[in-house]
Amino acid sequence: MKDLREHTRELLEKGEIAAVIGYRQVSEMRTKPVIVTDPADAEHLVFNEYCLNNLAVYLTKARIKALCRTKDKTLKLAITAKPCDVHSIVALIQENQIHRKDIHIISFNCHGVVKDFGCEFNGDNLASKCITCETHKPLYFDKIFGEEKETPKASDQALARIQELESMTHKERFEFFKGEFDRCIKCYACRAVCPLCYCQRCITDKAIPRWIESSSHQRGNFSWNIVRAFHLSARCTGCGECERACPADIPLTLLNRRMAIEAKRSFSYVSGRSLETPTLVGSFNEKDSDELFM
Amino acid sequence: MDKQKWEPKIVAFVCNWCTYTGADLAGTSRMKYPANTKMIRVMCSGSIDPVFILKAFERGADGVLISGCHPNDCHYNAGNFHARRRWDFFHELLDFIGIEKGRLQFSWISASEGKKFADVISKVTKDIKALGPFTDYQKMNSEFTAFFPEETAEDHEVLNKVEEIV
Amino acid sequence: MNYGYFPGCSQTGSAKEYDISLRRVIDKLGVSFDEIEDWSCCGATSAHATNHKLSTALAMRNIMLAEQQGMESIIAPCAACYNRLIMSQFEIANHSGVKQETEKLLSSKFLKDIKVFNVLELFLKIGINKIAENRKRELSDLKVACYYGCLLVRPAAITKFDDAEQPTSMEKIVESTGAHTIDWNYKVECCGAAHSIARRDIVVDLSKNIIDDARAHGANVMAVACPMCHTNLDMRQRAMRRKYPGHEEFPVLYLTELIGLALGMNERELGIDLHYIDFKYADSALENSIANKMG
Amino acid sequence: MTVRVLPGSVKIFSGVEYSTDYKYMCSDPGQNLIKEAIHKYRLDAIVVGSCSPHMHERTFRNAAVSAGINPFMVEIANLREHCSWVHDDIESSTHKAIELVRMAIEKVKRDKPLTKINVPVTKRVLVIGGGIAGIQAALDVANAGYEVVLVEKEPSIGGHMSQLSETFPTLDCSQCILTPRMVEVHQHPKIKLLSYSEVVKVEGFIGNFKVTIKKKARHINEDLCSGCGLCITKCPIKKKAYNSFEEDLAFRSAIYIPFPQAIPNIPVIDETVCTYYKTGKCGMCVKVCDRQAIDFDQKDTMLVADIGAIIVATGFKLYSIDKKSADSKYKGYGEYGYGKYRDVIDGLQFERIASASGPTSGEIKRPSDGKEPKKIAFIQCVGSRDDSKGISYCSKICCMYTAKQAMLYKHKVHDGEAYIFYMDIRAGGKMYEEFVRRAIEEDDVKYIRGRVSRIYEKNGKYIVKGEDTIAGMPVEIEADMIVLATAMIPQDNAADLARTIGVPYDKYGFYNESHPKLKPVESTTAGIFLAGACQSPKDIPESVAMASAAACKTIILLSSDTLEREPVVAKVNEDLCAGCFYCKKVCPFGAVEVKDVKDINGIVYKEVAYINQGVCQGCGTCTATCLSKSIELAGFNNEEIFAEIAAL
Repeated sequence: MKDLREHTRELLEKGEIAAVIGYRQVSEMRTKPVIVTDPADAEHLVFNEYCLNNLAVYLTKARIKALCRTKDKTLKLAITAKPCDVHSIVALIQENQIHRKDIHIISFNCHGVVKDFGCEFNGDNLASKCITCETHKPLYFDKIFGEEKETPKASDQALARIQELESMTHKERFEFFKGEFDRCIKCYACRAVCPLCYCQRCITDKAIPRWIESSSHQRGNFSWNIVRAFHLSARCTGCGECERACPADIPLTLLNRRMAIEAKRSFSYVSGRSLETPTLVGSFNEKDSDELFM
Repeated sequence: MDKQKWEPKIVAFVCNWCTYTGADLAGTSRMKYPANTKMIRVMCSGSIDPVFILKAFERGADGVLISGCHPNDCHYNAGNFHARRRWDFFHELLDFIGIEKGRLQFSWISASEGKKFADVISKVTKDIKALGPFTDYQKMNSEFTAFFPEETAEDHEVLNKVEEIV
Repeated sequence: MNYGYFPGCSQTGSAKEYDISLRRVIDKLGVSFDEIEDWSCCGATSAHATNHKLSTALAMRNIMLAEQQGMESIIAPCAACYNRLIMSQFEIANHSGVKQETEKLLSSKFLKDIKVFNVLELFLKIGINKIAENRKRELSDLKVACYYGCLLVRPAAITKFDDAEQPTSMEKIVESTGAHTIDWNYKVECCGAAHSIARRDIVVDLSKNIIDDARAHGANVMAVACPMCHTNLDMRQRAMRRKYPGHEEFPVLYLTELIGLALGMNERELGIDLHYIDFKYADSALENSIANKMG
Repeated sequence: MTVRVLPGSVKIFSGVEYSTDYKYMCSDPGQNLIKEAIHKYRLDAIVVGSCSPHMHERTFRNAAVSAGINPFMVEIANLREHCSWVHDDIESSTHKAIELVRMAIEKVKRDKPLTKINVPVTKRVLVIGGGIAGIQAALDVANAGYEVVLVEKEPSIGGHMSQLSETFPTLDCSQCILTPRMVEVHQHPKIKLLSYSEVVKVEGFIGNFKVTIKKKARHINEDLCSGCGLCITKCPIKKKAYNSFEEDLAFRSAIYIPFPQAIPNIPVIDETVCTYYKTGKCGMCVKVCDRQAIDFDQKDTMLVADIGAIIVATGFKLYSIDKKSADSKYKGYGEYGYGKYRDVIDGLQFERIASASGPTSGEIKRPSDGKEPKKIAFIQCVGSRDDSKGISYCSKICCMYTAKQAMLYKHKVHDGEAYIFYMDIRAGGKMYEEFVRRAIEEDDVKYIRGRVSRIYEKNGKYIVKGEDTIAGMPVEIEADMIVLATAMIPQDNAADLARTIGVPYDKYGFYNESHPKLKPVESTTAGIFLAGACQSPKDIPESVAMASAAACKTIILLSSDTLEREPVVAKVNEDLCAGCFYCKKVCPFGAVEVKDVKDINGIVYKEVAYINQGVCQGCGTCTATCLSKSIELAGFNNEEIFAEIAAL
């Protein structure tokens, strides 16, 4: 913790970075995102099992980008990112939203975070993405802190849920999702927290023509959730922020995870893992399966 | 609606160069196929947005067919390769959400495959008939939702009047 | 590799010596295998000609037994058995519905991929240098015509082993015994196969062509890896002489017998004395020394 | 379907001012009906329910233009090919027709007037491939007064035609008719010949290509070399490399020119066999060259050329049947023993043997022992028309060249016997059938209809086992030499080159024409034309005709200073573009560029996509990929398609 604070203070003092996007502790088992621009504020920065937010979402915000632009040069932006958040950053770099040279990634050896604020850190309360996590060390970073620790063991209930759904009939699944989507109030919190939902104008806000039925009746909720999941397929890095933010507790990661499984199964692709691999969307292989086509 | 009389409504999004031309050939060769399918011509199968399919379902389509040039035969070299990846995901997604795979079908039909075009349309029509009306989707909202601000429900009803004229 | 041995009908009768020599040779090379328990007909000949389902089910039954007995691969020395087994596997994998149907007939499911080896594949897998290392005799005075026949390498798309028209794998194995091989023309021509019984006249002509070409290219012995080929080429030589009085006897050996000779075994041990055409090779001095040792 | 109810039915749709029917709307009176209605009812958009837009869209658009309406405000409802001709039931087809018209009405209501796009044209043509097709195309274009860059990957131009002995059906000497053309190319002031060079990159678009060409190192300074050939005669390496021009029937030295009439007449050093590159010693060629033209250190160089149009004439190669290629995409024909028996040769090898400049000086001799074959067998369709082992298509020229080769053989070996195994004789062409008849009747070539199952050697002869399907009998022929008419397939790197230059190709690797009947020399990429056997198997007259046609199309293109293009192109809404550049990734034509958006201080605050309208071909793949729907394809924009869906 001391290292992290010293490191960022030094960077801010030297004037190499415009700001640090980080976490600050607000109570014992709760943190919140903070943007530090004053070196003196670096002492608030923390990193622990309660740093739930994926801060990559802030990298594309216009107001934060504006902090970096000065008359004569562009300053870097520092971000504290869990190894899984680095996947989002990789995806953002691949999608040209930020340039690698413009950011300073401070990452950590991570052994998981809790599923929600206020929970004790143990196997029962592990966030579901941490259960299957294979990157306890960040794939890309400029500075790394923290020691390697064992992740508590837990069972992959999300996958079990997907398998359970897949064994149902279409009708049953349709009814299941109808029930889940029924609670959607179109607040778009899922969109707001998603690092990859950086569009200046979301497709759902496009009114002429009306792409997605904007009222929150059943069919409108279907179209929004289908399109959201589709737009994130092969892009979503699985941070799970959408589901955490959803006030109606819609299991959005089920859809995201199912699409990620498809990307892995049919194209051996996992999003946000490598800056060198071309993105799955936007590339093709002549030998891709032709099974779908008559 | 009388189940006996129910005829499926099918939309085909087809590329200008291969499938549309293949359909022209089916016509020139006087091949017969059911009249349930209406075609929307686009330049390339790569330009078909999955939302089009949802919109078609909203407007009462019981099934959708997407068709373009065979791989390596694309007028634009690679449009269909991109389309193939896109549809793979969208199809899996619809399936997972509970929409039968048969509602959305895909084919490659070249400009010279008039016979194949007729066969595919017949097959899709048969499949959709077997699946029955797609009321699951349509019934979720009984209200008319306009695509454009000036569009009204009455505009849409005009077709029923035409039926009477015919 | 856990081998299962599928002898097939010929190995227990007309090709007994093939069975004997194979077992002896493999043993000498330090490879162990278990005979598939309760094996049955491979589905060749009549089943394959009259009832397709039955022939596939018969073949798959043996593969299923191997799977259930914990074997990972099967040695099928008879080329016809080998061909039926891999053809059935191919149909199961590639033709829709065949798998389900066959599973239903056998009331069991195929779970694993069992690899079927013919003898050529087997020796290549064991390693030809192993034969060379264990060689007791140099068969350098033998000029061998390697005869493949039809079933070992065809259909090429399914056997996926050697060139279907110009195969060379048997030559590699034979050369490891110290014998010479000859380049000749009839190595994949038809011997007459199952016509042996019904249309002997055809078989006599076809098989004689093969023997004549081998002889014309300087061979003094022929190597085969199929009981049917051996029957036609060995047993029918008497009929050849009746039809073509000038016909001279020409020895035809199983590949395994040839290897067995190189590994130091004698004709009796290998069953060569069961052939219609005599072949005496074993060096009596060496034989004596072996006998002394054993004595 | 009942046409007469249509005008009344569609009249009730909102926005329809006038509707009528006429039997021949595309005729002059029909078009006049449209024009009159436009004037009378002050119409601003037209829907025509007629045949396919591929037939008469242009006709109706022109009619609209002459009445003062933008041509893109015309939509066609395809009521013939897609409705009346394919549905028997009157009621349902009439209903469908009304719906199709309604969809077109809804679309046309959202259509926007568009204007054609003008792009400038660079008046220089790139011809890829220096065989007869490339030579012909280059000469035609150059003679029209335009500059030509001719790129040939081999050290000399001439292609396969330079290897041939005599040509069918006239039996005139191939070299004699080709060589003057090669010289003309060399001397033409408008043609820049780049031999031993390859195209490595093509950027840009019709009228404005930027082409990168790799000039491979010959290790000879071309400006200094006089072509005297002394280096070649003195080269101590004589028998280490097969002469590929002689189809491996002879050897060549390490420094060589492919054949005596080569253009340019400048040698190449083969690094793989040259002693200097192995040991650093020798240098015999340097010693004998009094012009100091040998340059061992020469490196490959890259040239960039601005090009307006490209003619692709990369030709073919013969199906490889030797053991080397047995595990390649095309399986070998082991039963014919090619590569095993030296006297089993392919068609091009026979051409070299029959050629007066070939390894046997034109005398028919067996490669194995140099004896004159008294009995020769030709086998047609080796690889061709063979779904199980080879390729499905007919190579087209083999019937003719086999007849020619049999005839040449008979002319040179008077007491010889020639047999031809064939499947069918396909001799369509001027004087072709007569030529084959001449082979049969005058030269007594024996044609056997049937396939050959196996060839093997016996006592220095080759036994050809086959079937005579007319007699219904197996046949066996004892021949001294066998010629296999192997299939024509695309060049080895055809698919790679297609991807480099951006033309589609079929499953075999032949390049696709834009329309099989009406646009046979245009590729589907604007500004790129095809000539010769790279498109499909062809003989010389066809290749030359196609080359001249491609040249003509190119000349038409270059004859104007700017190009008019259909305005069906994509456009980005820069305010909304989030700059993810998925559009750039999916664009098959590289039409998407990165554009900086600057704030008031001139600082770049975002990058957006910009579509170069000259490059964009209008496929719309970007529009579907764009997540925020910030790209629209003019003529097929999302509003228009939504309107069609709405009208379902």
